[in-house]
Amino acid sequence: MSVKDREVLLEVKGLKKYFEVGKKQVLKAVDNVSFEIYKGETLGLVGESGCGKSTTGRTIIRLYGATEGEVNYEGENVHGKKSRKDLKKFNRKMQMIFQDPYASLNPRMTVKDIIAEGIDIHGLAKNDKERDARVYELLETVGLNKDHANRYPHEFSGGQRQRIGIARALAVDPDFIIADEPISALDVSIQAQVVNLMMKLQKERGLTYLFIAHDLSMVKHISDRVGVMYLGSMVELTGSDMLYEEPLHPYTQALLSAIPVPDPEVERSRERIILEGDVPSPINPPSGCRFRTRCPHAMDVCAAVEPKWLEAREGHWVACHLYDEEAMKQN
Amino acid sequence: MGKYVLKRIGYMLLTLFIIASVTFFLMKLLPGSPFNNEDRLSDTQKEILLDKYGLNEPVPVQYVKYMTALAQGDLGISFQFDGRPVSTLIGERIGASAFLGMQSLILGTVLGLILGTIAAIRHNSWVDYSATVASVLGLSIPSFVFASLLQYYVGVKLQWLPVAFWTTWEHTILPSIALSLVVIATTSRFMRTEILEVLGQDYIITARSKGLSNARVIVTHAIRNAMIPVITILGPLAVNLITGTLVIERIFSVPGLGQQFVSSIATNDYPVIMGTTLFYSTLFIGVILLVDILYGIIDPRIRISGGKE
Amino acid sequence: MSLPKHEISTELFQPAQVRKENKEVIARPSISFWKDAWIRLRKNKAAVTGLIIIVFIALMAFIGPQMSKYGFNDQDLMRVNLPPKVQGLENISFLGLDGVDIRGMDQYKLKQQKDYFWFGTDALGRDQWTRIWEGTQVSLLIAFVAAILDLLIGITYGGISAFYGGKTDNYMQRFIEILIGIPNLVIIILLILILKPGITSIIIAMAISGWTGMARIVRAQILKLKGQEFVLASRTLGAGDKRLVSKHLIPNVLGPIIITTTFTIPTAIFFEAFLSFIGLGLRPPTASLGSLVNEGFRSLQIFPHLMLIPSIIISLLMISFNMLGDGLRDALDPKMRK
Amino acid sequence: MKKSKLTFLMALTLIFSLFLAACSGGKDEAKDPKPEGNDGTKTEKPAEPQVLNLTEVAELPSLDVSKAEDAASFQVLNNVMEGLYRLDKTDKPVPGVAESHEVSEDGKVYTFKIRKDAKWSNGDPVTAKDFVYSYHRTLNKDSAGSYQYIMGDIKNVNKIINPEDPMYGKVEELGVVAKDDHTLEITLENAVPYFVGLTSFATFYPQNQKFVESQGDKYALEANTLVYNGPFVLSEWKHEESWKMVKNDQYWDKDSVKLDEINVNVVKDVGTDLNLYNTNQNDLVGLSSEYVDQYKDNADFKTETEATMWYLKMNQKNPVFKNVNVRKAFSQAIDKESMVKVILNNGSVAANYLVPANFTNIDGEDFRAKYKDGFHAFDAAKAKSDWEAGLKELKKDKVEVEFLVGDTESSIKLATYIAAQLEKSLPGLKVTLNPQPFKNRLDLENKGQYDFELAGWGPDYQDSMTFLDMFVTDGGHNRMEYSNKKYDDLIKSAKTDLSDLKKRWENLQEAERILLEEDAAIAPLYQRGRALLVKPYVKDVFKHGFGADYSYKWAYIEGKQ
Amino acid sequence: MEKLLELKNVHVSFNTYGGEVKAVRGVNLQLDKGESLAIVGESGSGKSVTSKAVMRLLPAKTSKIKEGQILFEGKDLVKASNREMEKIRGAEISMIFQDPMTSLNPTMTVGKQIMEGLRKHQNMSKGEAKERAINLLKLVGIPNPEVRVQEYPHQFSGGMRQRVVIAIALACNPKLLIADEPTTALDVTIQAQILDLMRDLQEKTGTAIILITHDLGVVANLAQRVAVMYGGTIVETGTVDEIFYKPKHPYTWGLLASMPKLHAESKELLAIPGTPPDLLNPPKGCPFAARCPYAMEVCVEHMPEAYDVSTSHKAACWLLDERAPKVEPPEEALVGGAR
Repeated sequence: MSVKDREVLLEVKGLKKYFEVGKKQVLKAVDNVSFEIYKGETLGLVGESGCGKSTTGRTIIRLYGATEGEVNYEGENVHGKKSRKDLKKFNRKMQMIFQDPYASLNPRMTVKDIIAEGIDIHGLAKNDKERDARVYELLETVGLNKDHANRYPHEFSGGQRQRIGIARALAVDPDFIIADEPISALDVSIQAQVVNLMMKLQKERGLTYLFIAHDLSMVKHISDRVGVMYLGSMVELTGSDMLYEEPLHPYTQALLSAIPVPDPEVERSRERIILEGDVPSPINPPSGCRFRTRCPHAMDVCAAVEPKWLEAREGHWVACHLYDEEAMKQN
Repeated sequence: MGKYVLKRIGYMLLTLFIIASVTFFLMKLLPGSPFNNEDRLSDTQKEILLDKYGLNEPVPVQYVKYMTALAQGDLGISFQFDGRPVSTLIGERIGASAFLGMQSLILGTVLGLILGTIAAIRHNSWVDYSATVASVLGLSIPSFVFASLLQYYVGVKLQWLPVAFWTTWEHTILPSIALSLVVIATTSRFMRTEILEVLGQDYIITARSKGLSNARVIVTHAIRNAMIPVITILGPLAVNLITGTLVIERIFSVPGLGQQFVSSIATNDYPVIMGTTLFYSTLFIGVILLVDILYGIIDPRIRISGGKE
Repeated sequence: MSLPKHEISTELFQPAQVRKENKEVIARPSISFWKDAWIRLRKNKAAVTGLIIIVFIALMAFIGPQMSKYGFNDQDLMRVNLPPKVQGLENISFLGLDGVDIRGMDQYKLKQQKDYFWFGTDALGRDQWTRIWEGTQVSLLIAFVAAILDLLIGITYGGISAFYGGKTDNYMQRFIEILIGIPNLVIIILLILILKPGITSIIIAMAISGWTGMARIVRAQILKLKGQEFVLASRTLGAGDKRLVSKHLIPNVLGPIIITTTFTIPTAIFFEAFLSFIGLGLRPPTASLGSLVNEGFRSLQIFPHLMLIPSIIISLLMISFNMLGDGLRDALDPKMRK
Repeated sequence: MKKSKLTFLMALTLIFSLFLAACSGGKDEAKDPKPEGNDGTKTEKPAEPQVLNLTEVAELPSLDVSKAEDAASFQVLNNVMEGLYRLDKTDKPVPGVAESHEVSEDGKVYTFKIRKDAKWSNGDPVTAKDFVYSYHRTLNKDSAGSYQYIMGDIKNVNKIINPEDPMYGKVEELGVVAKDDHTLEITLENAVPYFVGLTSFATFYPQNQKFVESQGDKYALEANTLVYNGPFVLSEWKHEESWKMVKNDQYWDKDSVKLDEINVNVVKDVGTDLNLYNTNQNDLVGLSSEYVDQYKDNADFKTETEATMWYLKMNQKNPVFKNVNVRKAFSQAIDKESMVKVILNNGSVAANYLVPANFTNIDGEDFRAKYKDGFHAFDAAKAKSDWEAGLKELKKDKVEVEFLVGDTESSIKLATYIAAQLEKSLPGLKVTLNPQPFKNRLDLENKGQYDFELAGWGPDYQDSMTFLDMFVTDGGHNRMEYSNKKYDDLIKSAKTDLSDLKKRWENLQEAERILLEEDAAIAPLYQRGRALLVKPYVKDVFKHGFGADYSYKWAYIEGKQ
Repeated sequence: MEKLLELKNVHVSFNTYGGEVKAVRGVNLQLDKGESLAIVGESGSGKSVTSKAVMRLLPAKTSKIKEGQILFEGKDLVKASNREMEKIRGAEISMIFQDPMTSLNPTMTVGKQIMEGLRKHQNMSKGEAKERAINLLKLVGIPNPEVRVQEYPHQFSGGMRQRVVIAIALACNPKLLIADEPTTALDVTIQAQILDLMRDLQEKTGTAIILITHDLGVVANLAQRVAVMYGGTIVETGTVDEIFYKPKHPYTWGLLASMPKLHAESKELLAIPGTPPDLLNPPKGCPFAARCPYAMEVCVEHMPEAYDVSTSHKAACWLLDERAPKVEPPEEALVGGAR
């Protein structure tokens, strides 16, 4: 599948997001990340907790101001000074689904009001009747019904809440949805419901997703392409099958081998790459390649030079000295 | 940690400066004259006195002078007790107040912690309910009423303990009990909530799963962890005790700072009012700082990483 | 419940008609947060008792004075210091409502009084029934107004501080720290000295020093809420500040605010009593529960009714508010929700 | 259990008091009080410990004779110091440091003979120079003792303390001269009849120059930075807590002094004071009105009448009180008899006059003899008619006034009663109470910022003038814009013309009549009484009408055990 | 094999303000010495409650084991006194919890927390216990154990803490280790480390393990036998191969079908519609009936009993009754390697 010909919807260029966590201490949550998302595709973003994948999502949608870099949506920078009207325009095109089905719905509002919030803000309904009609329609869309409209979030199960969250995002008819770990807090049987729903909606409405998760198997299932993040930077980005079949970055390899597979025989015979130690703190990340402290292939050059973000194979980007001939020579 | 403390001390000085300024100007707004014997003073004598205390100068000049003196640790001279420096007065009185406050704090905290723990362990039993009612009662009986009743029954009727005065340790018992009532009530309520909270924590289940007995789990795991947040209320409590002693001091004739503060208010003794206010504030901020530091020492999570922020 | 397999008829082994909607049916009835909290509160006996007592006392504060023909400042030196005497209960001597004082003398006979004074009379011959309920009125007024002022200032201050965050928050917090650095009692005493003693001054003084607690709670809550996903969600939908505050933040801090308030009110009642004791209370003949306790306090050993009755009312109020507060905390605290 | 506890505590107290006694040693205390009293009232040696336990409501502000200004300090000074004369049981001056005095014919020059055995507690003799030094020190420019004015009868005093006068600060011009060590000559401005009595007042006590100067700033701040010449010495002074007086071995009349020790503890709360009394830790306790009911049947209960008068001061700055009918109405509207009986209940006497009984002239005639019952007694009907007349003149039918009162429990209670009485008798009147702490009340009064006030005055010296000269036009204590030329003239002549004391006496009586009957400038209420409990074993504690409250010089304990 | 633990018809209820929640409704289970059993189920299925019931660690005030027996080496733990339970906990049976961040006392050194159990059960002296603690830390792969034994939990990372928790659990060589979602809170790479460690340790010590999890991957990795729980009941038990390759219960099918397969081509996931039953009012029939695509009238009315599929394999489903129509599992539920 050639992705080159497809239309770029969103372009992230050299995005950085630093947080000040104390005097002169900076947490580099996202450090120089670049990628593109094509119209109609699902880009998965995986990594362990603290790798900056959620921050990336939130920065794209302007919940956080970017420290540096650009986020261009249909060629227009999302960040920088914007009028309220411009912002509202983005708010309609770009929406988000959140992780925690308990915290993402206001416990003091009815489901109807929660879903209708976008309708209210953007004035999408002429009167209450129309508003109700839209809400019921959205409820149907996500597999609930209008009996649920006047209930409060705490009466719903996790999966139902997550669907309400999706309905809320859909209320403004967005083109692009950032799904920030939408299934991590759900039970297995429910995860499939949500993922199926999202895939169905994508098909029906031509949505574009940025799907953030730490569960590589689910990401692989839903995504066209997958980016792997480690400690604030992107280490590998390619088509999801390619990533599984031929992971280039040692971290991706380890990640893939670490995932337990629900197949006893496979598990019995499988050789694992077990990574030593833990993820270092993003406040003082290791010099050079950030993965070098846990990397089985670490070389001298890894400590000295930050690996370049290069296209090692066609459509297969990686940031590792192993695939950088120049760096290998230096070593 | 050191840096953090220094920073806090810096804030403390700034706060004190502002408090000093505010009290100074508040003092200028106070009604009444500072003279002890207004009735019998001639106008000329008043002039002389005003001159003597520098009250004839324009307020900004007085302010600058007061603050300059303050910076050198000079709190001025009392109007009421002619010739006595305010710092000496405070110095003489604080001993009793501090002793009383500390003794009540220790007594109250210990009893409160025990009571709170028992109430929490017997959660929702009659023990818990009666402890709750007792502690709310403790908070709802005005301390002067309680103190008077104690004095009357224990001191006069039973004659177990001295009625008043501040001479031997025996004399300190009744006022301490009277004063510790609020501490017991506050800490026991707080402790109860904290213990209940802690008992719901995972590490308590871990401890149980090791086969430790209930008592042991509570003593070695629950109490210590529950006490850490209790420390935060000890600061304000301690200061409340020292300022709150005034009623108790009055009833038990304790020669303390609270009594003096009240009498300085009654006699418009501005330097003493200001000095005492400042002293109280310093104490207050100091104690809060101390508690924060203590908190850091007791809670290993803060001790190691140095500073909460 | 489960029958032996063979006893189950074969007809039952047919595919069941399961309607699709049924799969999403929620069995429990729909209840809003507040209704749910109310149900929880109602189950808490202590809290309900507290609520009933508070309502009763508040009602009596208004009805009580109407029940007596004497005004709260109607003096008569012919009937001073009468102990309580209640029709019907006068023959049950241990209740102490028989008009006999602690020295065993029937003061009503002695002073030739035919009227019954349910709460007795004071040193100026005033009807304590009227005075105590009017005093309750004043105490409740002070407490409620002080609490409302606390609430308004605290919410505004804490809200602004937390909502805007950053430098604003930093400066506002420094200011609060300074304010907290001055002992409460000292501020109140100084303020009451400057303002004239009276209801207004007490309220102002209490409000000036009391709002910081509320502000801190509101700030902490809003800071916590600000990062909650539902607030973020609203922001991604393009909600403005006004909407965030009114739809998301305020309704969600209401719980802690109500809880704090139920604890503020008794503190205020109590503080007013304390001020009365150190002589910074109200202007007589206006009375509050605190000043009544204080007046009666001196003659505790001889006319105990003068102090005991208002003390009991204060204590009842304190306990009731505390029980109600505890109950509300259980009912409103999301941690307690299942 | 109870008993053993008690014994234990008693033992503890005993040990402790022994310890205290040991600490305060140093001075050679008379272990065996000398038996012979020479006043004839008592000749046997008291067999029991002569210790008197007392309480005081506040710390002593100052024991410096030149600065002392409050009752507690005067009380201590009266017992540890002595002036030329001191007051006896009936407030008659009896010789103190002076053994006798002579008065010149014009009554202006007093020559006092200082007794040779008068000594300071450090052994120095008390000389005439000590008096001169003390007076100079008091009147010095830098000194601003509030009782300077009480020396005003002495020649040049008023000039010396007036900065506008050329003589300002020149204490050497003072009419007090030490003729020799034992002769003191005092020249007066006017021949006032009460001067000898005045020398018993604390401000007139001597001071030991050498000692004062040796102590510098510390003088009179601690028990050991003061030197004494009275019946007792201050042996211990724990600030805000207690002080202790022990018999002065150097005192010239030590044989009359029977008490070995007087312990005074600071107790601010009356309830506590009573509890102490009930546990025998205090031998005398003053009862505030709240406690009178409880103790009036007690065997120890006593009342005393003081010379202090209480009255309503009506500020004529307020047009309402400018009206004489209104003032008269106020004067007659209050049932004072019930008030003293039911509310005060402590020996206070309802008064329709300003000068209390027992102010006698040279011939022993009582000031009250002429107008025994005073003026404008309680008469509700009359009050109402005067009130209506007043309102008519004011063209009002409703009046609201503020009532300035002290903030103590008792004065608030009293004021509440007065206000209710006024409102009851005078229809259309609304009274708002304004309770203020003592100093604020005086400040408001001083600035004329009040409508009417509950005020009191205690005499400074034994002459009705101490009451009457307050209300002259622009007088220092008028502060209510009262002015009556006739009154002013009468007072002025009584002050300056002392040639005919009988006439002066009548003038003063007339002045009081004008003030009260004609002008109803103030509305007298009552002469203050004091209810107290005194242990029956406390004997001969003398109560004084002015100056210090009590003398302990002659007191003793009998029958305690 | 010798029987270590046997649960017979265990019922556990919770009292909430809404009423009685029947969290566990008649669970039968058994475990042999040295065996590892996984209990799989969604949240609320009663798997954690079951395990806590074995340890008798359920809150005494709000919960109750209403009926049934829990036989540990023949002794009924339901009837055991608190004293007896204290002797068993930590020594015979120990437990690991889900969240390593909260399951250690933050104000006590790691060493002390390990030593507590040792001193209680094995009467060790302080020195001995400390030495053993260091050895245990070494055993669970914590570098520098001599130093780290003195440190506080917050000085450890999540993975390291879970190792400490395991060390505590293994301190007294228990016969049974209950691991309640031991890896759920951990990142994938750390999870792999812990799973590795647990397998290693089991081989070394021979301890029986009850693994509670919702992650079928973890089950495949670690368990020998599997029990699938749903709505407070066990719907299917069997060896790991039987459950993964020959599942009989529609819920198990659904569970397997809703997992994406990392190896295989992307197919659509087969989701189980609806939500688990509310145990405040549990259905009187099969708890899964409401969501089951093959539900029959009997399923709604009657709770199915367990049918023996093989000696080791049981499933509680009416479909196994001879009167029921024959149903094949959906294609998506077939785990790749088997066919």
